[in-house]
Amino acid sequence: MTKIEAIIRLQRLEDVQDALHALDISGMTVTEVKGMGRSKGITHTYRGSQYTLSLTPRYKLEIVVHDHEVEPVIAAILEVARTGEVGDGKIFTYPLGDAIRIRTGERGDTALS
Amino acid sequence: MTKIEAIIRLQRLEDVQDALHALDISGMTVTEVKGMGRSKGITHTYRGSQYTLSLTPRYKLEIVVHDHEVEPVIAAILEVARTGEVGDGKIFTYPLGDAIRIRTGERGDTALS
Amino acid sequence: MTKIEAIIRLQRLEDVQDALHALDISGMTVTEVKGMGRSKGITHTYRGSQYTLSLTPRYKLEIVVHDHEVEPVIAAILEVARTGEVGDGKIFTYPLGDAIRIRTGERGDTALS
Amino acid sequence: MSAIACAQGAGPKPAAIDKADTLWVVVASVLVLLMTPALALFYGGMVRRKNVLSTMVHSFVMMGMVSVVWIVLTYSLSFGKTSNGLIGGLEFLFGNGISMKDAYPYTTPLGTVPAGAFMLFQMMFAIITPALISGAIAERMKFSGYMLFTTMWVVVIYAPVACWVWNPGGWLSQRGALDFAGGTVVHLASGASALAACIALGRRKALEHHDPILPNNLTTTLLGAGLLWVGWIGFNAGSALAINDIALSAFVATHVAAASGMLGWLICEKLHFGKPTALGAASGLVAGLVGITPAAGYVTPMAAILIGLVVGSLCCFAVGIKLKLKFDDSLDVVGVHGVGGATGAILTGCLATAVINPSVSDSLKSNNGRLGLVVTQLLAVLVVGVFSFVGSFVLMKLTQAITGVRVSESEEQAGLDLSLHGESGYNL
Amino acid sequence: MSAIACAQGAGPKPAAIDKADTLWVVVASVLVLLMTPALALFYGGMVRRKNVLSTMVHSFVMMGMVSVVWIVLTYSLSFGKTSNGLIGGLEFLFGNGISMKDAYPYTTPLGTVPAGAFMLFQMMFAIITPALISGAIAERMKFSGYMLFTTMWVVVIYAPVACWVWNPGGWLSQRGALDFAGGTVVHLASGASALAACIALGRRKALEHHDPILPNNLTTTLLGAGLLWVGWIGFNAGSALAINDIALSAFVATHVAAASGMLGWLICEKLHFGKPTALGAASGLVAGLVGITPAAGYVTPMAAILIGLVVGSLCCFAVGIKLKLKFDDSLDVVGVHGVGGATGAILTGCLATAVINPSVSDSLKSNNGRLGLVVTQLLAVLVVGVFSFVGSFVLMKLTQAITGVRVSESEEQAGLDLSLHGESGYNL
Amino acid sequence: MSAIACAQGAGPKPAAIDKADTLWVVVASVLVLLMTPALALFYGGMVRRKNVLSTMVHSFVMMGMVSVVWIVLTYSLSFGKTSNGLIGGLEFLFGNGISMKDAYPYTTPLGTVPAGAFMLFQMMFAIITPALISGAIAERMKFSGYMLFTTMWVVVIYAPVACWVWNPGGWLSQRGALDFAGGTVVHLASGASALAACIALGRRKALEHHDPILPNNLTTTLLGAGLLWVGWIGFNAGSALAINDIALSAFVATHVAAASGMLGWLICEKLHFGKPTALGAASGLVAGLVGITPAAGYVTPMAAILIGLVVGSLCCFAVGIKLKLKFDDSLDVVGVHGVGGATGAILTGCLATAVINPSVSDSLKSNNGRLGLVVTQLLAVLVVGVFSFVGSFVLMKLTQAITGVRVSESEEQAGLDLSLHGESGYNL
Ligand SMILES: Nc1ncnc2c1ncn2[C@@H]1O[C@H](COP(=O)(O)OP(=O)(O)O)[C@@H](O)[C@H]1O
Ligand SMILES: Nc1ncnc2c1ncn2[C@@H]1O[C@H](COP(=O)(O)OP(=O)(O)O)[C@@H](O)[C@H]1O
Ligand SMILES: Nc1ncnc2c1ncn2[C@@H]1O[C@H](COP(=O)(O)OP(=O)(O)O)[C@@H](O)[C@H]1O
Repeated sequence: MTKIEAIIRLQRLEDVQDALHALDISGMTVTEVKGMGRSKGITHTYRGSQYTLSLTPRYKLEIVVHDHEVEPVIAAILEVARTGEVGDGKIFTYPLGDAIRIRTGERGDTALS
Repeated sequence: MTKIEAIIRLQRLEDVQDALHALDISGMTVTEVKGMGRSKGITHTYRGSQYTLSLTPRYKLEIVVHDHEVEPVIAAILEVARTGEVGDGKIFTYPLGDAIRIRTGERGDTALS
Repeated sequence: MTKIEAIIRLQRLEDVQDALHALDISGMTVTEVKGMGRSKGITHTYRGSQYTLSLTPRYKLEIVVHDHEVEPVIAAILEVARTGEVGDGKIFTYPLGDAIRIRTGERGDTALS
Repeated sequence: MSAIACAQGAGPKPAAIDKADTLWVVVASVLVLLMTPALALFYGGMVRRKNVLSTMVHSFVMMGMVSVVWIVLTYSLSFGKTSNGLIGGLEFLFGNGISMKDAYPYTTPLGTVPAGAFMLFQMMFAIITPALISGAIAERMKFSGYMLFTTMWVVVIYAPVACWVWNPGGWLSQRGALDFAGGTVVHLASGASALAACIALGRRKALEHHDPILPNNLTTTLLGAGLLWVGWIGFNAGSALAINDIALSAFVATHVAAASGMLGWLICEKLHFGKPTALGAASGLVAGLVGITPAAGYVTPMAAILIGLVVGSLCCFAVGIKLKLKFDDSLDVVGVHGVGGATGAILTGCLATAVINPSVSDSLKSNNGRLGLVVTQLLAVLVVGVFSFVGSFVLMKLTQAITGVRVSESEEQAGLDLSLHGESGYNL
Repeated sequence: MSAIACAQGAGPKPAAIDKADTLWVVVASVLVLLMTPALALFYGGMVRRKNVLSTMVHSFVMMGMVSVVWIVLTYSLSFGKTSNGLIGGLEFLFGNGISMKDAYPYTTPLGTVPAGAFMLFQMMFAIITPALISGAIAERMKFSGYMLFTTMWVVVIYAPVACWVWNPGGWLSQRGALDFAGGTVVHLASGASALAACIALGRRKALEHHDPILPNNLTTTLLGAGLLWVGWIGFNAGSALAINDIALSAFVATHVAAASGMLGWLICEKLHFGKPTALGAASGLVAGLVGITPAAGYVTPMAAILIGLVVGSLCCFAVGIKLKLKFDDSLDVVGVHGVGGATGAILTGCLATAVINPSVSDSLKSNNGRLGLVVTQLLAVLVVGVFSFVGSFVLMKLTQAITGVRVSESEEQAGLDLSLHGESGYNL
Repeated sequence: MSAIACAQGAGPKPAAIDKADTLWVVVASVLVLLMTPALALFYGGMVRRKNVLSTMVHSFVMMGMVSVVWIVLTYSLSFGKTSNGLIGGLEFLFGNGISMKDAYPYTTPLGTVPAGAFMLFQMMFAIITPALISGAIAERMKFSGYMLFTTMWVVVIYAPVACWVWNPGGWLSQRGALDFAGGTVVHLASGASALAACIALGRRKALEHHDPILPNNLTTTLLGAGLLWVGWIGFNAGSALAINDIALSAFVATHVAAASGMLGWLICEKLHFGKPTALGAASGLVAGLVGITPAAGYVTPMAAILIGLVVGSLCCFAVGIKLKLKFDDSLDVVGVHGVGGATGAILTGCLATAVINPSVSDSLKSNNGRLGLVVTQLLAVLVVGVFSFVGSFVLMKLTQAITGVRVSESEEQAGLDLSLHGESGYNL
């Protein structure tokens, strides 16, 4: 099992959800995060002063999948989350130790399905 | 060392905290997240229109523990976070590279105790 | 590649950002989290009743770096995030499977630079 | 003695409608109207995030329900001609016979404002009183149950009490009990009813689990408190029913009592708990306003400051009673309106002076002096308190039998906003 | 027949300035002034978080722009002497000739309040009307385009319509059409213009993507609704332009219609959708207020309750029309102000009674009875509706040609607060 | 010349209490009362989340403290009979001798409102003035220090300045200086004191660390600004102390100056910084209101629009001064109230006209014409500014010695809400 962690633009969330459903992936955890990267940040005006916040809002998606699903999921995210402009985000993958479904106590791959 | 990541229902947080204290686990990091899973989501009414938000609020707990603590902690979470209905959440475990306590610079297992 | 996860005090964020820039690390993802640890929590007064919230607000920083950058980054965080009082937080490191830049599809180390 | 009567005591016997007096009652009605949205904010800010809308709706929906019931039925029950001093007649049903040109007919001598303006002013009081109770049952009551309970309440509890105290023929009014602007009718009645209602309803589940129950937005509560202060000027000074020296005295007294109520609460907090709080400032000013309500047009500015200080500090401690007695009065209606209203009513008996309001000398005379007056005030407190408590308890049981009173445990956990109304206060 | 005229019909012919009447118009002006910030809250709470400031600014900036334009130009166009009944003269340009001591000169008999007070009162109406429209174009209109459109709108649409209906020489006023406080001028005109504006502007991108569009803060919306109710008392009862029986009747009618509007909407929601909502309570009270606006000083309390119930329930369904017809009226200006204003105007024709307001008998007479009056009301609705719709559509096209009307897709996605104003509503 | 005096200049010499005038002063007092909660919102929304309650409490607690101090002591110091023109006598201590029936005794001819109403109206001014200062010291001052400083301030600074300008025997009043509603007493005095206070207190730590300091909730600030506008009508038009032509002129002037102040600020922002902001709209309207305060009852509508435009645009740039001069005036009290108040006072000298207010001709005469009047205005500005600045600086030093003025660095970092009050504004 592998955790896929994708940091994406706010407005791409619905599209990614749809893409995952198409792949029959139904589990995901979403976190509101702030990202520092190469994009230039957001400029706030406050009585004439201007503050540029280097941190821009992003969603972090965490999707734990069976190993054979990793590449299709990455491909799907790449397709719908890309705008081509700086700030599209990153995908990271991590090896998992174990997975347990709390409701049933099932462990391992069966906990995901 | 292992990171235990548990995604639980909002109302189970206090109970899990108590259970962890009983096991003498004092460190944990909690994040408000939104989960997509098999539970049906929340229906909002807005002037007659109804929107079902597929993402439901959950807490994500991250608990880094010594390896021998992994199973007791999982068992404790399973016990108190379970309602038996769809949406109870998942537990994932991950191998850790290293742990460092910022205050002292201690590394490895001693950073946790 | 390695993910460095640092849980720090709120007021240290700007300093850590500066320190990372000095090391030429430009990517980072920040999450608002609540930490349970050894620090005593925050006391709220509500019409004479006092509630101590055991969870205190913290920032969680996630920084994915090339392996040779791990130690310099840890050293930098240790330096600027330390106050010496209980509650300074922790740093954890995790091995990474892969990294992909969404904008270009680049994978592995080149996705980070 | 009712506010209507005192207004008359204030000057030469008036006979004709006075436009300035009328305008003052109209303006005061608008100010009191503002108090119910203000209460919605005051209460709404104090509950947990997941119940903010349900709590605010409790106040707002009283503006809907009571306004209609008032003009259809309860105005007549409160202010129709009463033979027994217990309940008014039915001559004003469906708004009939409420003149927009002539004064309310049953006071001697006649007032200077049209009956329609008087009816409006009183309507605003009838709206806010049951809304006050809602603070005690917040975060766990069914909406249907709340609607049924409050509808019965305004007919069965509020109308009689208003008749007793404010109808010129009401039995407490006849005994010379002093209640300038509603210390007993509004605050004590709602406080005692709140106690009955929250006992009947039971405690919130979160209390058993020792979950912290923290206010979702104290800026909202502060705003509500500020608007309550503003509206309360109309509530109290408007109760003079004329723009005269008594209205001015009531304004001064109301204002300085709110001020000293705030100071009293803050000082107690500082001394006793270590830190003065923003919620303490808001609560203290409301307590001061509650305390001065029965006294407003009868006392000197210095007496008003004293009332504010006493009631403000007392309520700061009274809100702790529920922790010991284990009833769950969510937003401290008992500790503030019950305790504050009763204290204010008794202090009115002690401090009312004919220097400010000539009608006080009548009350003193008919009660054989100061002690007799204080006893009468105590009697009014007791009767109104017991009647409201018992009556509300019965109404809650009745409601339970008809619609049920309490949401399910899972609805309570999910929050009433989503489970009862399908909404969420904030989507930030 | 205009509000001015009805005020006169109400009593013995007045000749001199009356201080109490003047004060009432001043106070009512302050109350109506409060309605625009209230509207900013009402609307602001309903949009998505990223557009809350841009939506609130739409209302606030009308307080800036219209106030200046009104005194410089449009007051004269609305209330200057009109020969043709279509548009006023230019004698009051730049505030010239508006007396602070003598009455507005063109009514017979003269009113009892100085022209300056009348001008202020009317100014507040002129401010809120274009602000109402902003609800339809929220979350996607350019700020420069909004400024240009609304500036032209108050000159080209509002001033003529106000002249027709409220100028004593206006052609609809002359025909005996009844509009006590602005059912056609304010609500129908803004509702019809809103429809034109949102059609011209197109739908929000989020609708195509089926993104949920949820209100950012309904506590703000509830507060706005509460303050609107308070301000509306000034709007309607102030339209009597005197503190008299008609003002009181208007106050009662306005208040109970708001109440029953709320109940009507909540009952429909409960029956039809399963849950009564907080936003429903807020929307229903506003709908009730819209519906009673043309009728306020002409109907009995029971008729007012009926109007509130009818309009409240009707609007509860009317806000669904946009989903079928696919126009994107963001905050339901058409469904509430358009439908509510038209319905209220027609119901006014049906329910207005000389018992409440003697001037109704003149209107009935000049229209050859009830049916004729209803036809005249329908005519007024039609003419004002069509004129506003067509005019606004043309103005939107003109604006598009000059400044553009719509933000770019990426600005819309980022939110108007950041992209147009460089700010964010909340940094919590 | 004081507002009291001008009110007298307005018509035939009045001798008896007038109910409509009294009611207007009562209503205006309620409106000004509303301004302090409004200020709490205006300021509260602009600070960082962690300081929102402490900032709001700064305003609220003035409603508590000043109200009591005013009636006990400072009303007498301000408006007691003054022999030297510097400070009033002690005859009104503890509220003694303030009649609810007869007029304030020291004006010739007597006013038409009871002294009690006048005292209330003035009390509301005394409450908001020190609350204004709190904007400059937000986010870092000790609460105990704040209480001590403001208590001394209202006695040592406010009372004398109010006496000089508004007591009929005050020396500036005697010299014919024009200040209709408090340009010098309220705005300049608070602005100059704010400068002294924030210099004495030092800069916020976050500024050294270049942390962005962003407003926690601009919807709160907008609401505050809207309510300030509404309340300010009472502030300025109420200063006529009668419902007459001057009150109406003041209403018109106040309203259009707020409008043009908003436009002025927005235009400058658009031209200079690229984007008009919501906070700019709010700030601009407040600046316009500040600027018109001394001028309100003396100028034509067109002059008022001019004052609004000038002050609105000026303040848009003036708030930048602090960045260059490195004083930390958290919420721009100096840039808005100091600069706006001074500019307004001087423009009053330039634009006041006897066409609007006959008393202006007296002032022109006693100052030997327009130039003399402007010089007198400059003198008033200078004297009040220097006195307030120096006095406040000394009081801050005194406070520092007694209770301390500044919280610890860790308290500042944790936020004043938690560290001083044990609360958090939002638990969302
Ligand atoms: N090294 C990294 N570690 C963690 N998060 C990162 C890293 N690099 C980028 N991110 C996240 O990805 C987001 C987008 O990255 P950015 O550099 O702006 O765009 P791009 O990948 O198109 O160059 C950032 O806002 C941040 O949240
Ligand atoms: N594959 C997954 N990857 C990441 N998070 C998941 C995954 N599956 C479930 N979750 C998280 O667990 C929560 C509960 O899962 P759900 O499927 O609703 O319940 P159950 O495990 O009882 O079937 C989800 O809301 C989501 O946050
Ligand atoms: N075992 C752990 N697992 C996950 N997070 C932890 C763990 N221990 C500490 N933390 C995080 O680190 C923060 C600081 O830890 P704390 O124990 O208070 O300080 P210190 O490390 O100085 O003893 C906590 O608030 C929590 O967020």
